[in-house]
Amino acid sequence: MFTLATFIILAGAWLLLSGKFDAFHLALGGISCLLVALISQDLLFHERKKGLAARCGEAFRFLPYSCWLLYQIIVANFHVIQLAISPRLCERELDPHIFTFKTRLKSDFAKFVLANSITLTPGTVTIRIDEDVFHVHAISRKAAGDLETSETMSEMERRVAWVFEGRA
Amino acid sequence: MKKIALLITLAVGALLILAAEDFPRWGDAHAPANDYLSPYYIEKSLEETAVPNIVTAVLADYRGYDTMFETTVIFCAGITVLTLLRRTQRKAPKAVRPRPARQGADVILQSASRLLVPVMQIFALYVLALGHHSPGGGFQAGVILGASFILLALSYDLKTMLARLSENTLLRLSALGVIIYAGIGALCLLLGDNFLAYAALKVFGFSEVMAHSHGILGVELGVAVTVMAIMFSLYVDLASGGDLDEGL
Amino acid sequence: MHGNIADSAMEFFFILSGVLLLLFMFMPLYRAIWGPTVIDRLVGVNVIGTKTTIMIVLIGTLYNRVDMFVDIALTYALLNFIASLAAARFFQRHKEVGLAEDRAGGQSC
Amino acid sequence: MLNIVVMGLMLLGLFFFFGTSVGIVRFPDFYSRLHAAGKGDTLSSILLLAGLALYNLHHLSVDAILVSVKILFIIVFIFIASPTATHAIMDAGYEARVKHWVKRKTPKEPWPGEERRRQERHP
Repeated sequence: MFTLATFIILAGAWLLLSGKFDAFHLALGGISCLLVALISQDLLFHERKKGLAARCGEAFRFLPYSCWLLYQIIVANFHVIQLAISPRLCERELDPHIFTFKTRLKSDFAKFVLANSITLTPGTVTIRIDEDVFHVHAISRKAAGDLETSETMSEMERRVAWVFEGRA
Repeated sequence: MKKIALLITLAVGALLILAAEDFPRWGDAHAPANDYLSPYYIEKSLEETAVPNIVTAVLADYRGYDTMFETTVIFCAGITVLTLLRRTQRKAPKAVRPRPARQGADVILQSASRLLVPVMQIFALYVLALGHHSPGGGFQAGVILGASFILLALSYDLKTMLARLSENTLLRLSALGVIIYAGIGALCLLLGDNFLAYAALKVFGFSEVMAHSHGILGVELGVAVTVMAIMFSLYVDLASGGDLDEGL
Repeated sequence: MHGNIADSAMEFFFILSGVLLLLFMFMPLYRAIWGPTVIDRLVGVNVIGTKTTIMIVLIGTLYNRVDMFVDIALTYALLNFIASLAAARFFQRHKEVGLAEDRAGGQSC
Repeated sequence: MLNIVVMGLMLLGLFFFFGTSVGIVRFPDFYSRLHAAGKGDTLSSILLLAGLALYNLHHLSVDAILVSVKILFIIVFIFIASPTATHAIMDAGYEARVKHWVKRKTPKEPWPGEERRRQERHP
């Protein structure tokens, strides 16, 4: 089942990559996809508990999330450039510190998305994940925002939880 | 003994330098290779092998012997490194280094590699299969395939990766690649033509030109398998210091 | 005629942005060469590697052979990523390598 | 029209890359340099490649679309790989106990460590 899904995804990737639609190359693609789907079937879909339908839902909910993320990335870049170019701001705002927070996300993939989102958004970079404790380096007090302060879940974590666990 | 070896080395070196005198000047536009060989390849390779990428055609068809022994050299070099580096129980145990604490515990790396590795492998096979049309071929595909396994071994620990692809399998694969290459050559010999003369493969129902094309593809597959297996086993041995116990 | 002018303008623009990209790459190169610790060098090299991917696509656009160069760029991006990871893991394991300057600090944070 | 969009995207990408580079050179310690590298590198690569992918579509054909899709592959790859590499490098530094730069609470307090003394020379 999951192997079949892997095969279909890989076949899509092959078609987009190769751009040759004659029988010979399609057959080669079929063989290649089958081979890869067999040797790495447990990679693309690691957690077997969730069904395929739930994953499609995740993919759909990921789209608005990625738009929001893109906006955050742009804000982050302006922030970095401000800090880099203006010396006074650098002097005043720069106050790096490392803090930890505990996440409520369960699955590894959701943690991965949250970690990379933290890295891409203003002023914070994920250093590591220990079980469910995130170690985050923040460049200034302001930038850490509600990741550091909030008691329950920060805004970003709520959004990631909405994407992967379906709760608001 | 050492002096004799040095003398032999010096003598051979001197001979090589003497022989190099007879080479055409570097960059000479009218060297025999530039006057006769290159125009021939450029004009004829497409109609003789149905391979638009001249590099691939020259590499695997006109100079098939060369590439076969290149593959063999890779195989031999890999085996040599393995025999030099590999520690077994009988050899002296190495000084115990503290085990890297973060090994196999990095959720971010694991999730990223789970996403990327299947697509990387598909891309490697694409590079292999479309080596006829775009830059690519056996060596490149082997490197990308090997790199995808290295990525897995980096993000999980070495033992998990070796459970998927054991050392014995790797050694067998590396030999298999050379056998595929030489086997295609020998098949041509059996079918009554010269060694690695792909035209003989037309008995399988291809035209002569397509026989060249498919022969090249088969040969590239052999190269890719060998390069992949040797590259990954080199990584495994170098990263673990030879005992395959723990990686980077 | 108009198309030609636009094309040559774009070509000029691409060459210009390639040159700018190259110039900006010298700043990470400074980090890669004079970076006080090994890991600083790694940061510089990683950034240069990512930008080299873009340079390859840019050169492909200039030569009108993007279809070829894009494969090379993808391969380069993959290998650069894995190289960065491997180097990072290596220094994680060999903590003592090249971090002498920070040990001289002596104080814990 | 298309050309203007392409130029805009690429100039924006170059601008962000410039900011990244300046940040990498000027920030005080390795952690904050990685802030610049992780964010700026990702966005500037995405913008530059998006510009090139769009320009590639100006002779519209199936082949051109496929090539643009391949550039899109590179974009997605960088989007996943760049933060991951940032994280890996930072984790290595954290594991090796590279100290992070801290703000002086009072101006007279000495900078601890070699790296910070260097920063004091070039604030």
